[in-house]
Amino acid sequence: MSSRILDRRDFLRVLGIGGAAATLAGCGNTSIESGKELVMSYVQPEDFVVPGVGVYYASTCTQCGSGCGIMGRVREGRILKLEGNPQSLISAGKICGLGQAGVQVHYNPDRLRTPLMREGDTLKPVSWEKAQASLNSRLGPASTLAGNQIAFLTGEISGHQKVMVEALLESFGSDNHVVYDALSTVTGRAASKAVIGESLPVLKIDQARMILSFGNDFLGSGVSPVYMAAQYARFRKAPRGTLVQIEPRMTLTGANADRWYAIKPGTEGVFALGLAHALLAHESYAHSLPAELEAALKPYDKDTVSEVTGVHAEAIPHLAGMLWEKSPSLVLSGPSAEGHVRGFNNAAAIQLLNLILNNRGRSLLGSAVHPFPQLVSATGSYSALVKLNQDMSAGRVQTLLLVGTNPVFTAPTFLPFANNLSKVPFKVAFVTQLDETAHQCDLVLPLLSPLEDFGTHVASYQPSGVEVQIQQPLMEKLYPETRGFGDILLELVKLRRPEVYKAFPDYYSYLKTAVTKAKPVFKATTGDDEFWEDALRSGVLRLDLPAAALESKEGASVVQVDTPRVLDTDVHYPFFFVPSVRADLRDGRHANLPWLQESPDPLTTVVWDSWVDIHPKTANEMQIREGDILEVQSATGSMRAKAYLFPGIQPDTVSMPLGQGHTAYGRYADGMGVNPFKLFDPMFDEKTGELALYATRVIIKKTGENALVVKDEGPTSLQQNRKLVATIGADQAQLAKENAHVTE
Amino acid sequence: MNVCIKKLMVWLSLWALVGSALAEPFAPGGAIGSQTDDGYNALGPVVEQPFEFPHNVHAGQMGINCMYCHTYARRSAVSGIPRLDKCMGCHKLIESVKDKPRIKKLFEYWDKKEPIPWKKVHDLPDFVRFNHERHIQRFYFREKRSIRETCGYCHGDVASMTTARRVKALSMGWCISCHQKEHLENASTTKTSNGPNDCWQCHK
Amino acid sequence: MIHTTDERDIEVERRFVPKAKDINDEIAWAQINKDVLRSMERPRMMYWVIFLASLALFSFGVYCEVRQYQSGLGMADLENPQVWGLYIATFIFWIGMSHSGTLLSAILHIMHADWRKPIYRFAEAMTTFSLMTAGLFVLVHLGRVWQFYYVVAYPNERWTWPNFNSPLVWDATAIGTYLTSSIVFLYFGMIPDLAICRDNAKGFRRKFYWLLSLGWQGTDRQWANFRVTYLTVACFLIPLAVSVHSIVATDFAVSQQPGWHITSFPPYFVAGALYSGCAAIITLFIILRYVFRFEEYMTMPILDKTCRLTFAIAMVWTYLNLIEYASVWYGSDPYAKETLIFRATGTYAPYWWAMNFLGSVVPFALAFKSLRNHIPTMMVVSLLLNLGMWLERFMIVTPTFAHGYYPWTWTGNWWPSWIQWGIVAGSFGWFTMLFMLFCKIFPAVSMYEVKEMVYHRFMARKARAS
Amino acid sequence: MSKAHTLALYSDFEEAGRAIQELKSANLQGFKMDDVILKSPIEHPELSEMLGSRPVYVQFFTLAGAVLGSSIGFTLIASAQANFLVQIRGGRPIVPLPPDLVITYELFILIGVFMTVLGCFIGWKLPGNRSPIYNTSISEDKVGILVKAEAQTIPQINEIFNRHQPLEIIGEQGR
Amino acid sequence: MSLSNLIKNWSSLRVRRPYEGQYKGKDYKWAMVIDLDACTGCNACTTACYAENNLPVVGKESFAKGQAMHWIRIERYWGPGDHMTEEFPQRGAQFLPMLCQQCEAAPCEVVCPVGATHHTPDGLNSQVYNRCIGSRYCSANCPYKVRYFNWWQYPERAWPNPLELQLNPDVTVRSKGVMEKCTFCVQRLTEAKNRARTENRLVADGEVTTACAQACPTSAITFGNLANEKSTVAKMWQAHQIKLASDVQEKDDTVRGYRIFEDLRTYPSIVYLEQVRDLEA
Repeated sequence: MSSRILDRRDFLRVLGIGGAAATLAGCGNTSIESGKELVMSYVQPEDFVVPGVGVYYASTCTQCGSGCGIMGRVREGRILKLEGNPQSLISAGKICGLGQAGVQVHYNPDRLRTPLMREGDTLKPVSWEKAQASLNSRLGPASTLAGNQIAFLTGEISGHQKVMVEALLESFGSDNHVVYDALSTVTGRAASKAVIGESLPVLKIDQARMILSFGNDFLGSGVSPVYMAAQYARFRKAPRGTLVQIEPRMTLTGANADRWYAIKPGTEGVFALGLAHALLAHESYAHSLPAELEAALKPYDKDTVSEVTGVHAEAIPHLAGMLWEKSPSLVLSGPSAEGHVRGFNNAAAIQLLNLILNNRGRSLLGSAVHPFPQLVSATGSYSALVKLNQDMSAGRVQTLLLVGTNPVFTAPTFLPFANNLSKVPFKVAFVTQLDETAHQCDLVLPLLSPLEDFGTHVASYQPSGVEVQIQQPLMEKLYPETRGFGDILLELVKLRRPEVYKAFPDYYSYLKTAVTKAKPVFKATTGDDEFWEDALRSGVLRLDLPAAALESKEGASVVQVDTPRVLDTDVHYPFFFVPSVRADLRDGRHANLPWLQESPDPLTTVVWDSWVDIHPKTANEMQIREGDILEVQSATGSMRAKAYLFPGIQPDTVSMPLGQGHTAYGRYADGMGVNPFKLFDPMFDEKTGELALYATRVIIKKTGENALVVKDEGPTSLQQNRKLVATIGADQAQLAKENAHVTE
Repeated sequence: MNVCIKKLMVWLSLWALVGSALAEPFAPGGAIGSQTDDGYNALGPVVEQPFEFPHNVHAGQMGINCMYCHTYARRSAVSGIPRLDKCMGCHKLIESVKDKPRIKKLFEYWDKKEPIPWKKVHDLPDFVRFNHERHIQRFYFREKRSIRETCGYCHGDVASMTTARRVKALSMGWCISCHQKEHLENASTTKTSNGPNDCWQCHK
Repeated sequence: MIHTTDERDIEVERRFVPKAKDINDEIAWAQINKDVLRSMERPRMMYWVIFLASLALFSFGVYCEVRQYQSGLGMADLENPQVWGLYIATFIFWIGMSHSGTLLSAILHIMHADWRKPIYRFAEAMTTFSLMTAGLFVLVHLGRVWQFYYVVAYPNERWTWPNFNSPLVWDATAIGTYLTSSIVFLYFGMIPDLAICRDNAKGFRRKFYWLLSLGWQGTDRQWANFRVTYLTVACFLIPLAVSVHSIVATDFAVSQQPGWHITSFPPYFVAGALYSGCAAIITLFIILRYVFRFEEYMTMPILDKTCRLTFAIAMVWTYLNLIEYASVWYGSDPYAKETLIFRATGTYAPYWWAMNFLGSVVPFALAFKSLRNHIPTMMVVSLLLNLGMWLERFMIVTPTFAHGYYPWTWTGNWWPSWIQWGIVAGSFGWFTMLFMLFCKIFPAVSMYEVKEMVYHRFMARKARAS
Repeated sequence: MSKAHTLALYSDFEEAGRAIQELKSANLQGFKMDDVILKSPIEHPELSEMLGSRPVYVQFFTLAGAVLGSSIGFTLIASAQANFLVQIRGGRPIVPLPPDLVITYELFILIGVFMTVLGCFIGWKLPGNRSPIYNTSISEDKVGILVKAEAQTIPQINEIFNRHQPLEIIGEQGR
Repeated sequence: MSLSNLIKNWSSLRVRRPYEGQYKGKDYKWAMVIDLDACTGCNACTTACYAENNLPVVGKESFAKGQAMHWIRIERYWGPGDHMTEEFPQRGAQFLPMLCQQCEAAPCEVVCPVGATHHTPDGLNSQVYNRCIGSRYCSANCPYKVRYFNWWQYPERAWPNPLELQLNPDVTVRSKGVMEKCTFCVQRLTEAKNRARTENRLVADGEVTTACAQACPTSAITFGNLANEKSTVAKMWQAHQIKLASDVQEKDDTVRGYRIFEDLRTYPSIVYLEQVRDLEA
């Protein structure tokens, strides 16, 4: 099939545009015509190409790090739609909205089509030769760069792209691969690693009888939402599990909970410890903790905890009772619990509950050891960016390469990243579309879209065994002046290390060689070409490995237990500020996709905009109506957005969604809403040094202006006594019987 | 009284004129008046093609089955213009006609690896989705009618044309006139059925 | 000689209606011709003011429609579920307005109500032109107006037919029938007058009237056929008018939406139609009387009668309106009741209360003779009544969309865009323009019927004197 | 035996009536009551009656139109609904009676009106067949009596007219 | 022709639909089941629909005016009544994927003046764009308000080059002034039926599905052929005791299936399964 791929590219080139012209005419030609339109014809197509019939190709979604297998429907050389790949364990034939919108990355009208080079203040289009020459002169054999003078700033990255990034750095003797993630989960992972023994353990959601989640949005913006959603669907089948969510602002997962509690931001740890204290009252759990820890939990009685957290006091014994009864359970910590100064401790306290409830080995498993550690996804963090920022500020970085990240947009105000970036003499951005960071670079190279490029990926969360996901082009490239990320890096590495890489004419052959070399690991007995073709056809290489055991040295001892203390009220900044992360826009990198902009936020149904969530009770006290433009001011900055009255939020808290507020990210993103990243106060987790995203405090001021909130919801958000969504009690529904009837 | 009738006739013919003028925009693809015994005959315009493909030679003299070249007709909604390498497959080997201007032109396209910009002759409105596969499967494969009859019902006697020309109105009423006929379900039965009468078969 | 029956009639009339005479019965026939023909030549300055103003308004409407046609109905700020907006409301308004023309010309003709004679002609013209205006709204409202002929049932090359189930097709048939019948009725009743015009015109106008008068010479045979035909068409027109507005009512009543699915809608609509039409007749009466110097013919007693008729119909409408509320309130459909409460208390409550006030309270001004005889007051009152009736139609269409079955798509405070208002205003311009043109080209007062009226009174008086 | 016309104009119906009465009783040669035509600015049924029975057939056209309209209307609609492109609408039969009756009703009226007016035009003998003598004052306030008779009888008729103070007597050659 | 047809088939032309057993022995009756307990409100179906059916992105201004074009929309409710009884939505939100219910007695079909929307033999409520004149009566009469009108000439603005290359050639791009709505992805159904007919068989259960059902990460949407009693959808309809042609269902309290606005006698083809909540939590 290797030759076929190339041939396919060939015929695609011939066809690409002709087919499309016919579609749009759907509103033009309304009568019988002869001789007005051209009819498509092929020169030398593959036998399986039949005009008018769609063909599916497997690939991998790169919209987030979940690594879902996808299938693209290709017709007449155009990729039309993405579906989930049933052969992929992660997507299991399903796909989320964000993944669907992958085609709009590819067809985006604001795609960068030629290389850009800085001339004075502006970026001017240049030819590839010129861009390549500039790149070669800086990074070629004649380069004087040495060691960490060259740095590569990436977002989450895995597979052979990661290998190429590191190979390039290595050829300079640099290990300055900075992985930055604005929404990093480092704190939670660290706590999990410490308490449970694995930073990202395998969650057997479908096995749990009860899930207690502290702000973990596993159905929405969490890790691998498509896989989690399928697990959740099974969790809801008989015997139906119970989901309880505790968080300051309702997430999509919270909206699906059987019981939702609003909690004061940052007090999740206190609540968890209170719950631990209550759990220990049961004889079966009585001595599951070290005695001194158990003793330290004494002050965490339900009334104190209730006072600190703002959650009703009876919630704790009630939850404890349920957890005793419904076993195995699963306790999850999430970003809203972790993004605080004592975020690590919050997360650790939450994980402590898993220890008490003895969930390890039942609903919490260790993940398999990956046979190709070099391919494994590199986890991003905020502290990495801080370090890079210091290096840049000190002039230690001479050349910075950027891909898959937009720190100028996501870095908080107090981190003068944009300033320090200008101190780097040579900055190269690899992008499919210009963003705020690329605008500040010296050389911007247009990449092939993920649907035009080859690649391999390893999911950041691998539910069982190990997989390598294969990404292959679903379409001939749209713009001749774009190149694959792997190809560009390979060209550079070839210049530096010709002896190793000269055998590979392009990234494709490199990839093919690398993948086929791994054949023995996957216990394949077929020939190389056949193995490669099979891999492309199924889109995934899979190896079943047993789950590793979960062990941790420190365990419960990590948790610090202080005397519970009611949070101070800040007179200047009376409100807690929690950002909300939308499953589709994430940190803002997808704000350029029109489908996602027009896809209503599931909870508020707002589109194309930013807004301020405020509890109706608070709004009433402050006489705020929906659409009133509020000024949200933190110690760091202030911004304006429309008020949205949202009952799913703790009354002392306001929230704004991340991802909007772009200024240079194409027509669909620019000017839509505001960017709350610029509101964050310099608060850091005391253990990991990560930015505490949920710890900022703000004051709300009315500006006296009012504007229409653009949303799908009408003037009412209630069913008005119509039987639209009926609800039935879990004890009354007979899910098992239903299921039996259908499967019989 | 004769005067009356005469006046009446004048009035009526005047109104008929006005009526037909008004009816013109209502009748794309041929008015109802233009019927012949096999349906609605409405000769389309002559379409200038890149070069004059002789259907009469291929389908007529040689008797090549339509689906030899229009291969997709039996498995896709579109019948498809034959791919260039299909033309070349034969013409590379036919020395006798190699110097003819049309064949030279064919070779030029092949050498450039460019598709020939054929013009559509049977171009239905964009909201109409005619499916070749269904008709070929039904009438050629199942009912075992001859290929010339099957294709020719809509495309006319292509074997007598050089470049194809539209000979049927292809109006909706014409489609329905055939759909409402009773057709044999297959060659070995007397059971009949008619075409679908569901709008969504063709418009969606 | 043969006036004995008339004499008895007059006796009866004198006993019960002893007051002002409808018309000065000493007015000479030649004078009638002269007065009416003069109106077609030299109206007051006001005529041109009104005509130009309505032309300007109409041009603005055309401008709005062109913008909407080019960009799509989004220009009108229509949305899901507010899909109809002012267009359908105003459509019903104009259809309704057409009905009183038929009331005056057909029903009162059959009942031999003499006082209708000087005013029925313009009322009938009003019927025709308001129907044309209503038809315009159907077109303005369509998303693809260039395909409007799909609604018409005619054999075509697509072999398709319209959907005869749809009240809109009933509408199209009914309005088409009504419009053609009205034009026929209007024209037919005008033939003797056109002959008068022909006899008094010169040049191309003579040719024009000659053609239209179809050789009318007032022969006994012509009169006999004319009388029977006119009466028959009038008989046809009465049920037709009732059916037309009932069918318009079924646009709503046959649908399933709360606030529309109401049994009493057809009579309610018919009453509303007569009501707004009568109010419009008062308005036009006052305008024509001034503009064309028709004081001799459009006399105060006739205005008085018209006002009393309007008052009676207003009370019928009020009753049916209350019946609608009551049947919804005591009915078993919670959604319809909810919609009613929404009307009275929701976003559009001010308009709802205004409509009820204007429709049911303001007409009491017509109950006072002193007010009835005060022309400026009547002008204002008649305009207010029509505003009320327009609001009624607005209140039928908009709140049901704003607060229907499906709560998710309720609208908070939907308001039409200026394009819609422009087109609505333009429709008033179009109507007034056509109407004014008509009055200029055709006799707005039926000369031969006024002659009949004068003749009968004169003869009766003579008989009494002898 | 050539026929000629004469028209007498009177200022009111009473005089005209007396003139007709006398014409009727005069029993002249070469003249029939059927050839007397009354022309008036308004209708005067009593006077017309004196001219004898002149039946009006419009009603029959009306009846025919109404019957035709309703029967053809229903048949056309129902058979249009029953054509090959059967348009199924959920919740209704393919040929639903209430809607069809509504449209039938409208067609009944439409064709009825048209036929009535057509009947009237036929009664007027349109187009053409206009009487040769006319005076514009008839449309104003005069009553005219037009008589068609043998040319030699015309003076006698005019004599009768003259007895009743006609305003004017107009012959075919003008006054 | 038509007249003889009328006389010959009078009794069948007078049959009122729907009736019990209407699809017995028929090849297809497409239907759907949406499990509201599985639906998480993630909007994947909405985006899938945009991709499959050439739905235009209308932009912020048009969306603000209520001119959005989502054939399937996810509604989020905070409670059943007309006011919130609790301070917080303690039981989470109620998400409702609302799309055309493909009613058997669809209010929209009856009122369309030109017959642009009618019932197909497969039990779908069709919408023929090229027949539509844009009277919007169908939308006015739709109790679910799931019909969407092309208020603007979207082809001119919704797909700037090269976004138009993504358009599905099997689905007409709608111009201004026509109504559109969910079609149950009829282009997929036609393709599957076409394939099956060529192979002389019926479409198998699971062979074809709608874009929303295919995307749904929790498989909350089940699509299939109700005329085939062995299909998953038919079994689910049976399990939830829903009869297509009745407006009052006789069923057990524990059964979750219901159809929205059943009392309006629209006979929808979509059965929703009640949301389950652990009320003891």
